[in-house]
Amino acid sequence: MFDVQTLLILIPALPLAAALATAALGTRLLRDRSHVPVVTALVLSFAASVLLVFQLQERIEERATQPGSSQSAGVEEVVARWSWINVPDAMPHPVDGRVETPGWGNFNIEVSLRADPLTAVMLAMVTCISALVAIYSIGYMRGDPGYWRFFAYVGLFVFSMTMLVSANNFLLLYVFWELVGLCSYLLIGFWYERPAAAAAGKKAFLVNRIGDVGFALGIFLIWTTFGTLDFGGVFQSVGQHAGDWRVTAICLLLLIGACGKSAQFPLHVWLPDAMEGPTPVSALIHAATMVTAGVYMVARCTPLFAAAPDAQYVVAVVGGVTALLGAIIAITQTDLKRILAYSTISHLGYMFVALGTGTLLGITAGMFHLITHAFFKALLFLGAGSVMHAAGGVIDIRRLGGLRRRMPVTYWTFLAGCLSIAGVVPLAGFWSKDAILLSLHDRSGLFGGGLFEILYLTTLLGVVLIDFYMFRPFFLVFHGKEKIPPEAGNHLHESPGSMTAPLVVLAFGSVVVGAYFEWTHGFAHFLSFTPSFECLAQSGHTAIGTADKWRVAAIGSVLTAVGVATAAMLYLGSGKAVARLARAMNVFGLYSLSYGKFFFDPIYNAFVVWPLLSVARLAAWFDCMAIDSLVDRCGRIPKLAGAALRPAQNGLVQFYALAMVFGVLVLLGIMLM
Amino acid sequence: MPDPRHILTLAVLLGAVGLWLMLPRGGARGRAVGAVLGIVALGLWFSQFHGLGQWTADGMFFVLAAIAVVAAVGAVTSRNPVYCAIWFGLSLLGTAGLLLLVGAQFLAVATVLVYAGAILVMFLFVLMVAQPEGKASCDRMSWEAGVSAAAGIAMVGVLSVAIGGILSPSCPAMPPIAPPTQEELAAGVLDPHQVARLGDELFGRRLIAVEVAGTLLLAALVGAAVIVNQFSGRRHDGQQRTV
Amino acid sequence: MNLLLLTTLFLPLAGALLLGGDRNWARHGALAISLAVLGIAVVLVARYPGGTAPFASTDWPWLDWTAAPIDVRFSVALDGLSLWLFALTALLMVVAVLVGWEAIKDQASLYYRLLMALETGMLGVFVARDIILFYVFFEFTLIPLFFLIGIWGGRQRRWAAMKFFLFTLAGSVLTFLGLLAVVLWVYYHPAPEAASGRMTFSIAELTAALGARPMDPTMQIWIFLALFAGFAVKAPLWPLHTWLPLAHVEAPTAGSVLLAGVLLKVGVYGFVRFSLPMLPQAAAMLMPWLLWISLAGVIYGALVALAQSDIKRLIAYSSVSHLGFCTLGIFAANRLSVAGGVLQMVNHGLATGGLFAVVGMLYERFHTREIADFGGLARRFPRLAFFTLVLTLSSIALPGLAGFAGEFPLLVGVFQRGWAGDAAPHALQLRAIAVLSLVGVVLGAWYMLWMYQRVFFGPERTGDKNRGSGIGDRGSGYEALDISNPKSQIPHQQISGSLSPNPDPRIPNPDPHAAGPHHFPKGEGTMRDLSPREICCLTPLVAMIFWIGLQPGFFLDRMRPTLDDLIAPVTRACETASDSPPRPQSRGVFSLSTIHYPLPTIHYPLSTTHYPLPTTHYPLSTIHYPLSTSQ
Amino acid sequence: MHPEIALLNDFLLVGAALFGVGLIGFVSRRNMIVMFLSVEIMLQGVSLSLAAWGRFHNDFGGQALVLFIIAVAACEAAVALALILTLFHRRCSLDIAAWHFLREANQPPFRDAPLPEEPSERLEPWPHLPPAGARPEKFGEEDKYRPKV
Repeated sequence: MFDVQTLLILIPALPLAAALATAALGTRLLRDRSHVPVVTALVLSFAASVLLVFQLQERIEERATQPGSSQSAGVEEVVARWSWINVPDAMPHPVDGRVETPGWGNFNIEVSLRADPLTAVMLAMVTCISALVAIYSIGYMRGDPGYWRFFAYVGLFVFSMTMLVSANNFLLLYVFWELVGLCSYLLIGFWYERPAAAAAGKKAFLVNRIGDVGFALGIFLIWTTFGTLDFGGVFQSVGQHAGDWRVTAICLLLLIGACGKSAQFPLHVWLPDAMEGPTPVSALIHAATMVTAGVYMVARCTPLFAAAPDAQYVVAVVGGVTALLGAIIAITQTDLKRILAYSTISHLGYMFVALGTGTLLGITAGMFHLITHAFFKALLFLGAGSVMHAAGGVIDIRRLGGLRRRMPVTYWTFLAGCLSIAGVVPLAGFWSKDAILLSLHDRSGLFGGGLFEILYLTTLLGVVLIDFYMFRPFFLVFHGKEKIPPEAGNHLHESPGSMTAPLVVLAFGSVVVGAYFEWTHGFAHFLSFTPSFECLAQSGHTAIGTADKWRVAAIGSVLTAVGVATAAMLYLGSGKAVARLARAMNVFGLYSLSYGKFFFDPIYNAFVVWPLLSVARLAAWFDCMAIDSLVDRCGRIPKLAGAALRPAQNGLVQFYALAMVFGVLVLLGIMLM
Repeated sequence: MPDPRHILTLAVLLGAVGLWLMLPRGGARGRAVGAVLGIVALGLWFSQFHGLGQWTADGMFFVLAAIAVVAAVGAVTSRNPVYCAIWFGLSLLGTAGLLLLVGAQFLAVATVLVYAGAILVMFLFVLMVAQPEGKASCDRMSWEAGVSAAAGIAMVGVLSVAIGGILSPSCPAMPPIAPPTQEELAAGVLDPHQVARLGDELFGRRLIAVEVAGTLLLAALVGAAVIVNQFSGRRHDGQQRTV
Repeated sequence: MNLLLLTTLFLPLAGALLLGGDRNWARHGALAISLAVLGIAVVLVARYPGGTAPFASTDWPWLDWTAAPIDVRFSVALDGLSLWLFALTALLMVVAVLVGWEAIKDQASLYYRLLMALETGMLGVFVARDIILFYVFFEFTLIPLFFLIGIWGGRQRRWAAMKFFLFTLAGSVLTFLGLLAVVLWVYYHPAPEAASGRMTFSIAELTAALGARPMDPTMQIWIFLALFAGFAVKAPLWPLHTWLPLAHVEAPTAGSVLLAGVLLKVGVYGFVRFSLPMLPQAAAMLMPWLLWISLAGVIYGALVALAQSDIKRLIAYSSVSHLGFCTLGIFAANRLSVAGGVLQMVNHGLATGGLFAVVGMLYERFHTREIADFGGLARRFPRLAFFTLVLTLSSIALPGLAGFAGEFPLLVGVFQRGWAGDAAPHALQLRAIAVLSLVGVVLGAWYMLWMYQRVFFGPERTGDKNRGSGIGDRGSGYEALDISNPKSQIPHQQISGSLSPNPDPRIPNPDPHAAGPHHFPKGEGTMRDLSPREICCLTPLVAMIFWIGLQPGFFLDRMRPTLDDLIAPVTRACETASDSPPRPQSRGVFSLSTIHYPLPTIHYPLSTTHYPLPTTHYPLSTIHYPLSTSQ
Repeated sequence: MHPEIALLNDFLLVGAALFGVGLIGFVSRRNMIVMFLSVEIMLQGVSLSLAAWGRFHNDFGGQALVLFIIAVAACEAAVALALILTLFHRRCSLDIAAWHFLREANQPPFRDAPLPEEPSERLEPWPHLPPAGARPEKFGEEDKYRPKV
């Protein structure tokens, strides 16, 4: 019964059905039980996606046992539901001799899903995290008037995310790309009474839309270059367009879309503001699922990126810059959720760097980090949520302190998350970070390695910064003397069971997942069977020596230890050391630069928002004063013409008689000529 | 013999200046000089006439024409409206004479009888009734005397050029209509019983026109009565209202 | 079938003549009639066979005197292009009647009779297959709307009605001249085989004749410009759009719903029905200019909308922007863009019609349209917020809703026109246009969401008129963009002019407390959320939006055969234009040399047509002097 | 030159002269009655020409038309003079310029040139006729007739 096709449809259908049910019955019937349909749907769909993974695993083993079939033949299954738009041969055949893909020119968009290892992995991650977050938010959102609305939006979000991940053509990808943006808009602005939340929602949507413009232009260029928008058609015919400038342009445009969605360097300003939304939202959307859509899209389009090496360089550079930028800003922030937001930006930067290497090892490392990051970042966010929940909405780390004894579960799970993100040996973070470092080290050896050498070093610096900016809030909030903010009232106690359970599960996940995947080599092996990664497999290169592996791992661990130690030394002790360090850094303005978040918001305001608004006001003035008055003046022409003839009536009878005589004379004159 | 056109234009110009001088221009002097110029212009103008052959007819014609035109000028230029009316009467007599000369006997009598007798008298009555106290300013001034004089005389000049041009044999466009011979005239317009013939004509072919003229007169009568009664109720307040 | 079509035309006309009596009887009658027309429209749509043959056509001789060669026929029919606009009109009519249900109190029967007359005009325009009939309906729609705006409008209603009427009329006169020129040209240059003696006015025959024997390009350009004048005013293209915001702001809710929903489409419909098929070479040569104007409309409309402080005026300018998109698609003249353009027209009708209905409902409750007076409505009006959200998202082309289904193929088509293989003569400009058109999408999202945020989100406004709400980001200290339209603030006497807009002092201001500080009474009766009437007013629109969003194929398949025929000549003209060696691109992007200037070689088109009148010459000079012999 | 044509020529010229003089009178004089009188002169000019043409064409039509002109002139005189009387009573002045206010709103009013002061004689009252049927008072010294009309 559970063959791949039904599973593929079931996974998105369940959350959609739950969302619609909650929306319809939420206000009247379900009221405070409106979490039931969504949570059950998410758990079921998680189970379905795990089944899907196993189905694909079986198919891979079948493929491996059959002799003769080339190992690289990827496993994929396409389910076409109904045709959205079908405009046959909408485009004239290419003139300048470019080769034509089969089915060129018919703009035939079907709502079709595909299942291959990459999708299966993403589906599993998305559904797992969303199920846990849904359970967590039962406790967190209790008593909120919009309770049912929250779960309806979460259901809608998971539906769009699962469809996005399993879409089979670029247009469908774009459709759910924007739908996910819509859900994030709705969820960020969930408490719409707060103007900050509403403004943050709008800002998120607009910045995403700017990214989507790039994405749309990329899709248009794909359409005019390949004549079809279907993944299969495009990736097969990429080979013939290796050197073409269009492919590079496509890749760069897609990258802009990815930056918009995954909050990379130029378009990252919306993610910190998105923290205005409820914390489960931040955990689900702005840590694990939606922001990784960009990474998924770059991974999905690897054949395109492979055909355009310089685009890969750009991806790597953007990733590197963002990673460093996020890390530096995160150090000086005082709001725990903002720290986690910038840490997410930084980690996404690492994923982009990994994808930028363009080798199978790099891409699988990137995806591996995506999975592990989803776990421990969700864990950290939910931990922060539970602290916020307990402390009556205060999240400023300077006003909290020494909550260790009052919130033991949150403390230990938060510790596990911090260790994992820092990359301490047995935990998941270590393995994925190590994989990225390895892929970078390996890539720097290959052609054009210089750039990657620098990126390798910056990543190492990043490792230190991660430990520092994660353990700083950890020590401030949980250790030191107890500081309870007045908003918490006198009863600051551990969060209820429904909130701590997901924390524990996630903690377990972020500890075990990495090790499990690493030792069974399952993840990389499983992913390599994605059809779109075939082009990478051919460029086979020597396996990495075990010596390199150990060396890279050692360097990573040492730096982690250094980071943790400095954080402990500074923040466990008195605050004097911190003040002195801050003053020292501020000598050349680094501190204010970092604290002011590199002043991106004021820059964008001054160079983008304000000029546009003033142009708009000028246009409005121009419209009223120039064009409108021009039209009114045309209306006045008859009046002016009339005024020209008025003097003839001057009231003198004899003047009129004389005029008549003059007329007669003229007529006589003409007749006599 | 200078070109007839130059004489004509000279006559016209002199006539214009003369008339301008004679028109009432608010006490401006020069009426006499105007009169002299007018007479000279008239003389020059008459020189353009082609005589009728016998000197007696010519004489009669020129005298009557002179009377008509001079009286008309007098009617137009005199200060006192009553004098205008009387000059007009003289002009009517001159015209009646000319009509007789042409052979329209009934017309001449009708003009004198109806025109001079009835209409002129009615003018005098109205003048008497509508007589503002003291010297009315409107009689001592005229509006744009120069321009109107020029326009009027220009009209005369153009018409006379047209008449001269058309009737002269050299005019190509004029179809050669044979002027009526004396016999035809005697049988036609100058028939001794021409008045009876005129009567036949009027009540023969043009009966409808005569009836219409009759009703027109009736309508005018009723109209005049209504208009005049309109304000009869208000007493004449007698103050002198300025312009 | 054709009987059904005729009933849809004449039923409202009968309603217009007979609906009388008191307000209740009139509005229920109007609702019944519009529902009947909607029912028939649904049947017609269901029965539509697709293909290019006109469906449910009626063809009666109308003005064909035996002597004159004129052959004007009352011929109406549905085809791919007009099918959906016809259905949209029927649907919006029901919405319009429902929207004004409570608001219109004075002279209600006259109001509903004018609405019925307007419906006949609107339906007629889309189904007319004869030029004169088209023009009759084209003008017929103006009159009822003039009175609707003039009597039940806002403060500057008289000036708005006058301006709207004269502006459109001036344009349509030029259009009529252009159409007549076409008819005359075809009459005097009959295609070799179809030399019927009669001067045909039917659109199909004219298109066929011009297809067989096209006009010479210079003439085509002149006639295209004539047609352009009228249609550009109606579909507000950039420089000629100034009547739209005024007419919309001052029109009563039903008036602006119909004006935005249907009447703006008549202009674009005219372009597709007349300009493209009949004057292909002109369309091909003028394409860059037309695209620049449409693009200007898109970006300019969006920018000005961004600076508005009155909701209705903002939505009016958004209509300018969206119609700019439609014409962008139409003038790009390839399969995808025209299909997208026509579908976008339908979507715009649904979305903007709905938005105007919502603004009407807000106006009924708060008697103000200033965005600054609203705030945090979502809490007390959740249903209104939901409906407005769907309408707003559809108008900013969010995927899954109608806006996206129309806009995406349109943008792909425009992009394809510029970047696809064939090196069009002015490729550089087309490529620039294709890229810039996406700016409109971003700006669109900005002003709509910003409006939605200021009206529905944020703290619940207590009616005080503080205008300090932050711009864009949190409290960036940037003073709010409260530039309310300078024109409405200038005391009217200053704007002297024949169209002087001073509101008639005698008529008391219809809503006395509009001007005063608005009080946002708590919990009082009128402050309920949407009433059932208002819900069933908006639900059909939202349902259609979802249907078109999820299943656009259904709509596009029915349109495609007709649209293919209509734009085939233009695509051929573009190919021939691109085959001929592209003119040397002289200095600058906007080189005028790309369009060879028709002026010097202009021989006045009408001079070649010798008029059928007998040649009487009245030269004055040879008149015989009246003294000639007269018997 | 055929005598008939000469006769026609002369008569037409005289007609034209009368017409021109009448025209000048109508356009220049300010007194309404005199203006009307000049119109009558113009009519005379025309009737003279008509008579001449009637004779030239040997047709009574010309004379008939002159008769009709006389009829029309009579009617016209009646109605016009009645109108002039009403105008006079309305403004107490026969001056046509009194009616210059019937002009366009933005036109300047008509200003007369200043008249030199006429040596004003003493105004004698007009003889006062007592209403019919009443015995006239005794004639006083001052009830003399006005010396000059």
